[in-house]
Amino acid sequence: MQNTDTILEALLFVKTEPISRKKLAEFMKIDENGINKALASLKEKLSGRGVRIIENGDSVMLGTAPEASGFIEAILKEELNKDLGRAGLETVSIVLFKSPVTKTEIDFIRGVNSQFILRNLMVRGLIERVPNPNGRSSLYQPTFELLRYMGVSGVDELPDYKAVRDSLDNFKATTESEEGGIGAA
Amino acid sequence: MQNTDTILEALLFVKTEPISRKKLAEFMKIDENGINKALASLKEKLSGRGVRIIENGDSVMLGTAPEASGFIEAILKEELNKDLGRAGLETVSIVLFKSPVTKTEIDFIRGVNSQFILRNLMVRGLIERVPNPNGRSSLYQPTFELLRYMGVSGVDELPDYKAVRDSLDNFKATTESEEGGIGAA
Amino acid sequence: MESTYIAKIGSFEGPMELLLSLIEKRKLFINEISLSEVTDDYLSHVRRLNDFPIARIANFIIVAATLILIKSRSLLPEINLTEEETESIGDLEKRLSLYKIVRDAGVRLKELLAGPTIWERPYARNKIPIFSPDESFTVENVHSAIQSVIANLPKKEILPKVTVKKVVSIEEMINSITERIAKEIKTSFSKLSGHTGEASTHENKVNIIVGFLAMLELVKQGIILVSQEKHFEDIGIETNRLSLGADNLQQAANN
Repeated sequence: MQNTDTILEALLFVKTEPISRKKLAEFMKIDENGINKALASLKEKLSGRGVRIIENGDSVMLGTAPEASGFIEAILKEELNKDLGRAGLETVSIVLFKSPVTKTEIDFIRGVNSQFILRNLMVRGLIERVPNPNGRSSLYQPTFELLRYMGVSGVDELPDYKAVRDSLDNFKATTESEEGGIGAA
Repeated sequence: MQNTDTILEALLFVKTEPISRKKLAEFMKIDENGINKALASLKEKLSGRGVRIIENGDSVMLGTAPEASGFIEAILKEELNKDLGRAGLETVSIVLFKSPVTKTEIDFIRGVNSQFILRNLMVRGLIERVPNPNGRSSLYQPTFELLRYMGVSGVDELPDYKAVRDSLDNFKATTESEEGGIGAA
Repeated sequence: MESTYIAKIGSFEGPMELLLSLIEKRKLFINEISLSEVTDDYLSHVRRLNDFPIARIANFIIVAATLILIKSRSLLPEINLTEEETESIGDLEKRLSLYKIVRDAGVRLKELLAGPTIWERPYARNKIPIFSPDESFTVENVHSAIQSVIANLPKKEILPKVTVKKVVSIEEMINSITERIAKEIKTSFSKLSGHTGEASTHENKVNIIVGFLAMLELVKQGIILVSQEKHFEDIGIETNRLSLGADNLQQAANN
């Protein structure tokens, strides 16, 4: 019982949207009374901390302390203005030439994990995520705004579009046929 | 000053990705010494809580307490594939205990060309390549992802970290003078 | 029987793993003596690697060369090794010790990986994105970025030229060590003739050495395989202090 609020805090930390007490009770395998107790205890422990519980009717979620809002605005603003660097340019170029493309494909082509850079590009409205009709993993494509900004009306207007696309598709074919082999040094 | 760690916690909560002490200092308009103090104080406040600070080199981020791991898997409906295979494990072990380390050093110890396994681990986001301030060859280091997978909030929480690192360092003086020699298989 | 044996060798990722397993099977410590004791086992494993990708065979042969030196020295302590050869013996012991440390540490890492995970807070900003371009995102820059992405795509596993050079040079080394051994045997024969009572042990030793020389021939077959590798393309950027005669380079290039 002693660490129920610890687990509750961890659950609320990863759950980025409001969650009902009932659902919490289900996941934590305790009754709603237990959840209420844990919430009360967590609320107490969070007092004076940078993170706090926000309640809305039956649902709860974690949010930040109001006194931090100025700093948070600054950090969010920076996300919109910072130089995206080589990684940004590289990733955007792959999304443009191989659109629509999955994260796994982008990672394989770049040879590094693109999780954070994809996020940054999405936050800035340069690329967007669309559902994949053939699978679970989402597809990434350039936004209209990006194409317009670059002065092209479609990806096929990009220089060497066909040739570049072919090389990228070919690479996919080779890695797929050798998958499993690629890990064995 | 009293609420620096409150703001720090809020910033890390919102950021959801690793951030360097230097960046934090910029955002919080205090010096790095102030950041270190705030981190130490926050770390103390988080002890026994559902959230903790993970440190990797100069950067930090927030993560959940390992004891909540099972509940989170259930709520996120996600299970990580943490199988690295033997080659992966060997390579990751070298990177963790000898970081930052060059490919030549890794090849030297493993006796094989580690090109593919390194790429594979980078694609999975478990290790990353950073520029070498002293030379051409890149250096490899662990990522937050790798530490998180193992449930440790820093390399120093790895079993026998200091002892293993020391015993590897004992050979260092000699291997360094031979860089590019035998290991370049 | 044969096929299960091969499968067993195939499960060794690299030469260090094989070598360490041979030493540990005999419950030995890592040193020159134990390395010399497992040399025969190691070489007979390498002999069976012929069906494996050349790059893998090459890694095993490079280590085999050093083991041959170690074994030669244990059989004939009088044999003269060059400074570089002596150094490579010290290197191998060191590498194997390092390998053992990281492999043992890896076992504990595996346990950690099987345990609880620390989770990060997923990214979730449900705000509508504000279009904020980076001014470097021009058609021209994107085009040059994708060209470099393509140039950096990994090629199929091709044996680095330096490795081929190194393996080919091992053939030279084996020829030279064979010569040196033959010479040593002759001298020690003449030294020993006249000493009665030691003849049988001496004969025994000569037999061991002859068997060893036969083993060297087998390693050479592996070297031939490697030197026949056709795809010559440098994918490694490592430098290599190996010096090679122009003949060998030429020969390697022609194959």
